[in-house]
Amino acid sequence: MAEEKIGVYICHCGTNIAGTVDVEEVTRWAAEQPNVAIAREYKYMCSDPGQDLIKQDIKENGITRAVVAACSPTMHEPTFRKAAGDGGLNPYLLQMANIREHCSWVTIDHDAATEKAKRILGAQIHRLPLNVPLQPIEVPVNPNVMVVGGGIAGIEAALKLAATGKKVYLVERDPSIGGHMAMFDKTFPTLDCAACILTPKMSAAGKEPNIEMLAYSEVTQVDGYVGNFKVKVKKKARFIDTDKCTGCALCTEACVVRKVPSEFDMGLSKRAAAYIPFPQAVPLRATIDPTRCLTLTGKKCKQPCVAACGPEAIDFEQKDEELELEVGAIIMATGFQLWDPTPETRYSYGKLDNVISSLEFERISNASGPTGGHIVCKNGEAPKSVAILHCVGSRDDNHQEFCSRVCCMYSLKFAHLIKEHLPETEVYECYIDMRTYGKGYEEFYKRLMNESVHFIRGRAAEVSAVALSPEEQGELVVKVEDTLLGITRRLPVDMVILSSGLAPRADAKATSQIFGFGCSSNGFFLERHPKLEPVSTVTDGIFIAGCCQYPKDIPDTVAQAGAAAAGALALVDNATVKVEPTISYIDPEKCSGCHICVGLCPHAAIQYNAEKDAAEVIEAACKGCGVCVAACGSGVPQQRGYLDEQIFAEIEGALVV
Amino acid sequence: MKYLYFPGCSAEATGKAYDISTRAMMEKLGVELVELDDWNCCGATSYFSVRELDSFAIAARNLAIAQEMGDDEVCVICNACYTTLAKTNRYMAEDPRIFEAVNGALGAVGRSYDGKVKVRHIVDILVNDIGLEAVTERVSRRLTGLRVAPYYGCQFSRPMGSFDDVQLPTTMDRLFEAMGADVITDFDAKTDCCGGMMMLTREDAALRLCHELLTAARQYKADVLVAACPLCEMNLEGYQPRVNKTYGTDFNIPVMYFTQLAGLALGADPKQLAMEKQVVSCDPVLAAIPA
Amino acid sequence: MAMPSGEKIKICQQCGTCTGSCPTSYLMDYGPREVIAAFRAGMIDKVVKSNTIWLCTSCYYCTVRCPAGIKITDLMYELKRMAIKYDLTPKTSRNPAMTKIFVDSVRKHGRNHEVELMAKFMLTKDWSLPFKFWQLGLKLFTAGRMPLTATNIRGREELEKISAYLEAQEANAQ
Amino acid sequence: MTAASEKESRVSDQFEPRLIGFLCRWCSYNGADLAGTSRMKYPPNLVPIKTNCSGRVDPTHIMKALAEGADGVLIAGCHPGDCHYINGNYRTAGRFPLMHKLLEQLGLEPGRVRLEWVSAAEGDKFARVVTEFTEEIRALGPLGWRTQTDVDPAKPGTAASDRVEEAVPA
Repeated sequence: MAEEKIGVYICHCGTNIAGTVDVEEVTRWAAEQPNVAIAREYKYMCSDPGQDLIKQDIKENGITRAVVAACSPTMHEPTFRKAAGDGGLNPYLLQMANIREHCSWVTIDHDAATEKAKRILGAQIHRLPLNVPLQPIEVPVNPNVMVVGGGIAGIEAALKLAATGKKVYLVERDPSIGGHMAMFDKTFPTLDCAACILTPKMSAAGKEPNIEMLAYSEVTQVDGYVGNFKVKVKKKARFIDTDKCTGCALCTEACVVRKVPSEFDMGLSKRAAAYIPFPQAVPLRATIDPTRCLTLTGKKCKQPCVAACGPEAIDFEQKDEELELEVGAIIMATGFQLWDPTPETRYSYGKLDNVISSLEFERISNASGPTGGHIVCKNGEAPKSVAILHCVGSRDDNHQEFCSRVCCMYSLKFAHLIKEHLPETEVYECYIDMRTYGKGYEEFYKRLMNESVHFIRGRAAEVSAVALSPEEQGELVVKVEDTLLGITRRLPVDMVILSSGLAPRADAKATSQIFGFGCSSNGFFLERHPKLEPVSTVTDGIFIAGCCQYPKDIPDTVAQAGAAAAGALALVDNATVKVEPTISYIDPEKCSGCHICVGLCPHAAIQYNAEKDAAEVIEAACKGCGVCVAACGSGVPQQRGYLDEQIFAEIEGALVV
Repeated sequence: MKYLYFPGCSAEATGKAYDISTRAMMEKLGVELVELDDWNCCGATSYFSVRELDSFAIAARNLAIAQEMGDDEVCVICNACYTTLAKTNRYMAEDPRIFEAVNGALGAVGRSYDGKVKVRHIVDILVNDIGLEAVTERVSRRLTGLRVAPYYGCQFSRPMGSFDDVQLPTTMDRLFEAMGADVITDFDAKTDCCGGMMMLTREDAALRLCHELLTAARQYKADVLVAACPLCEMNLEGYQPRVNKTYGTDFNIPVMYFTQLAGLALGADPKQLAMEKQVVSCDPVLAAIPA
Repeated sequence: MAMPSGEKIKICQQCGTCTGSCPTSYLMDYGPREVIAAFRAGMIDKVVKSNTIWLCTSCYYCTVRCPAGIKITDLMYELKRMAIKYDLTPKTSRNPAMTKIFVDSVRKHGRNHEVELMAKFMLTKDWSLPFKFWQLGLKLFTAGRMPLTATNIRGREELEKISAYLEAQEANAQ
Repeated sequence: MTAASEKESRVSDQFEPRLIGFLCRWCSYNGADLAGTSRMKYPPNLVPIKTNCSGRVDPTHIMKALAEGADGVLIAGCHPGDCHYINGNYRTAGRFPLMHKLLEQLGLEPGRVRLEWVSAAEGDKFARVVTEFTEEIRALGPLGWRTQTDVDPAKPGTAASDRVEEAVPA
């Protein structure tokens, strides 16, 4: 190969690298390596002066290749490749050697770390001469955005994007948008009513011409790549012509099947088979439940709904529709599900009456809920005493290890609502630690103390119905150690509220696989970087917002939704986007036309060209996995940026020391 | 069907009826029980308090004998024995140092144990090996209308949880439902503690726990409490008069070994089941179920 | 042997689930939660001397419910061993004596002879017991639930050898 | 591996295996990054090489590594179902047994080449895998092909790489 002049730049990263790796030694060593013309060390290579070093060496010292030994390329490769470009070097002639995440941070012994740093760096030094200039592929960007999930996060993101004139597809699985927030009564700590602040946004989203609402729909398949996603959406049959339906709910009143547990009311009330989940639903359209409707389940029915429907909107023949949509960016806002307390058998949820989950209490305390906002036990009487048990399923190695962040606050909110409705009722909060981290939260906690709620520092041991004393007769008994007193107490109460944690949706994993990004070990969607890219995923063009990423309160969710919208906008507002040129190519001369690669390509990016009797790569479709390269017996397909000889050279370099 | 059988020390004294009824019940089911040769005390909780390895080693001696007798399973009827023996297995598997030490000790008496003998609770065998169908087929006296409160006690599935849920066991519920009884499946105290050995050392503490259990049984309108452990049975049944004396209560709740009630359903004669050995008479139970 | 789940003790969040679940904590000088707190504060001596460990019934509620997965029951055993080893058992508690009598009975016969156990325990610890128990004792006796003779297993000396061996091992280790 | 035990393994003059790890860019490379940001400690013996997908890893890469003096090779990719390229990792999994067969033909302990699924969230798993793998190869001892082989599997046409190509799934 021609004489190359390699510049090596080794970053101290303060003491992050230099604290463990002997940077001077590595620099000295690097200077002696083949083709290395210059080896420098610098405190912070990512700083402007650091980047200038590279630019200068290119301009003044004729550097033709460069390697930066510093942090992970996922962190700063773009930074340094840009610097190289600014210096007049093709960006792909610069490589990074990850001696921080993969070396200094994970190794204790300094000598060992220094040796490893040399190997990691050596691999890149050996590879560089074989690097060839590449041009990023510029592809057009589809300006439309898809938002998946119609809770407060999805609604907010969709509205923000629509306001910039972008077309937004808002996909919601349920018949109406609104998500969990629509089920809440009040919101902490300000206690403004959830409906009052949410419904305006819901109807705004419904009216917004730039938002195409796809309620009662689910994403089934995602193809393509940043700027050019092809999404299949299944629009489930409502058996209602939504153009004709006026949302008058006459079909609901007419329907003979009336005993379906209402999802929206957590099963505390019943709905008909033809239903509108709640009065403020958007879109305000009826849905016929195919699993309960007599006609749709093949039973006899006089179909009074049809008779009741003026505009003749009911259509039992309606079928699921499959839409194919093209968008440039996707925002995931699929939310959470409440951790089901049933497995925590010692709290007798589902076994004893009046042991209820937090979402059930949200509905009970809600003016539009099953009890009209009257806080009552199953027998219709107001509870004289209520225990609120914190950390149900949370901070527990047997269930969910993490803290769900919102439970302490919503539990305080419950206590307040109870005191507001029933001032005479005794309220006990059994907590491990009171976590009131947000704006105005600690003040709210103080306020509740003043409302003489009983705070017991201790995680409830069990909820029992066995009465050991007259005052326990017919009561639920909460057994808990008051750890501040060191005394175990038995609290006889009429109602127990289980403050369950927030859990990832049961199908979060499957969803993440459809869209092609990962989940964290706790099951929530994995962000690209926990601090600097909390709303991005590893897949360019796909963003996340709200509780699908991690439990968070409404303010944080709304803020994140805005951030995700901005991220998507920053992408789709451009005519084109540059994608990595590290894709495969096939030399028709060498190819024997054996078809192996054609069948193996995950993206059908290789097709067989009959007249050339050779396979050929469709560049637009190739995503650069390199499967074809590895599969070909004669090594004909090659992958730019990952040529065999480049990988071989890295191997050699990694083993010279 | 044939099982190696570890009766446990209580079976020779206060829990004699448990042993007798176990053999009778198994006979009715056509299952042969071969008593483990020259078995020794499992060590119970006391041994753990002296030297942990001692307790593992002497428990392992029994398992070693089972291995020598060429069997890979041993049937245990006492919750405490069950937990001690099963725990020995688990800890030997989890910690090679324990495995070494135990085998070193057994080596000193010319024995060895490979840790492969499965320790089985008799309830587990009844429901999961013999199976509810097979059992129900042989029921000749259904327990129709009898309100049975299955009392599992502590060490039935805690902490092992190998055949039933650690928090909420249900195996006995299913057994007696299959036998036609009106089982109190939501019996809230079913896994609470009876006080165990404490009955001798801190009677007040143990009596209080028994009082709570009997109170629960009454609240749930139980005709009979069934136990799967001689200690539980002894405390709840034998000491019932003392509970009454201490708390001024008038409990007279029959407490039976589950093998006695199951044996009854399988057509065994009360005598065969040593029901006359109970301190609290079982006659109400006999009266309650159609002959 | 290392302290059972000694590592886990570090992540105890002092939630009190153990003490709240404990059937006898109301009698204890320190509840299980406080025992772990004492551990972390380096005040083991306090809890070893306390009555706490002798009130543990080994019901394992704490162990299966602990959100940190601490094997609290095993911890109690470890503390009992310490207490016996360094003779720190509280004079007020009868359990240590019971433990000793039980183990002796097993060493002697190979099995626990309940009648002997009760008799010995009563005589050494509490003269009043026989009188408290005569009614029950009589019932049990007549029901054949209190055989006066103990079964002696053939392998009695095996148990002694086993204990002797382990004792020697422990001695060598120190 | 605890800090202490790693320290030991460094100061003592025991055999230090040289390992190459091919990490897929989307899952395993990020998993390794996470191990770093979480400051987990593991032995320094493995040098990572980034590929877009574990499916890119080709028997010749492994042969090359072993021939150049590596004592063991790790291939780490996304968990089944998580592949950024839909099913690239299935290709890897499918190819792996054949790689092993090949290695056995060459009289080499199969344990020297290991396949693992490490997601971007599994920093702890990455650290664990590298620790285990290092110890396993340490136990197997040096491979020492570098000194033995006169052929360079990297250059097509030479004996070694011919053998390789026979073994590639057709």
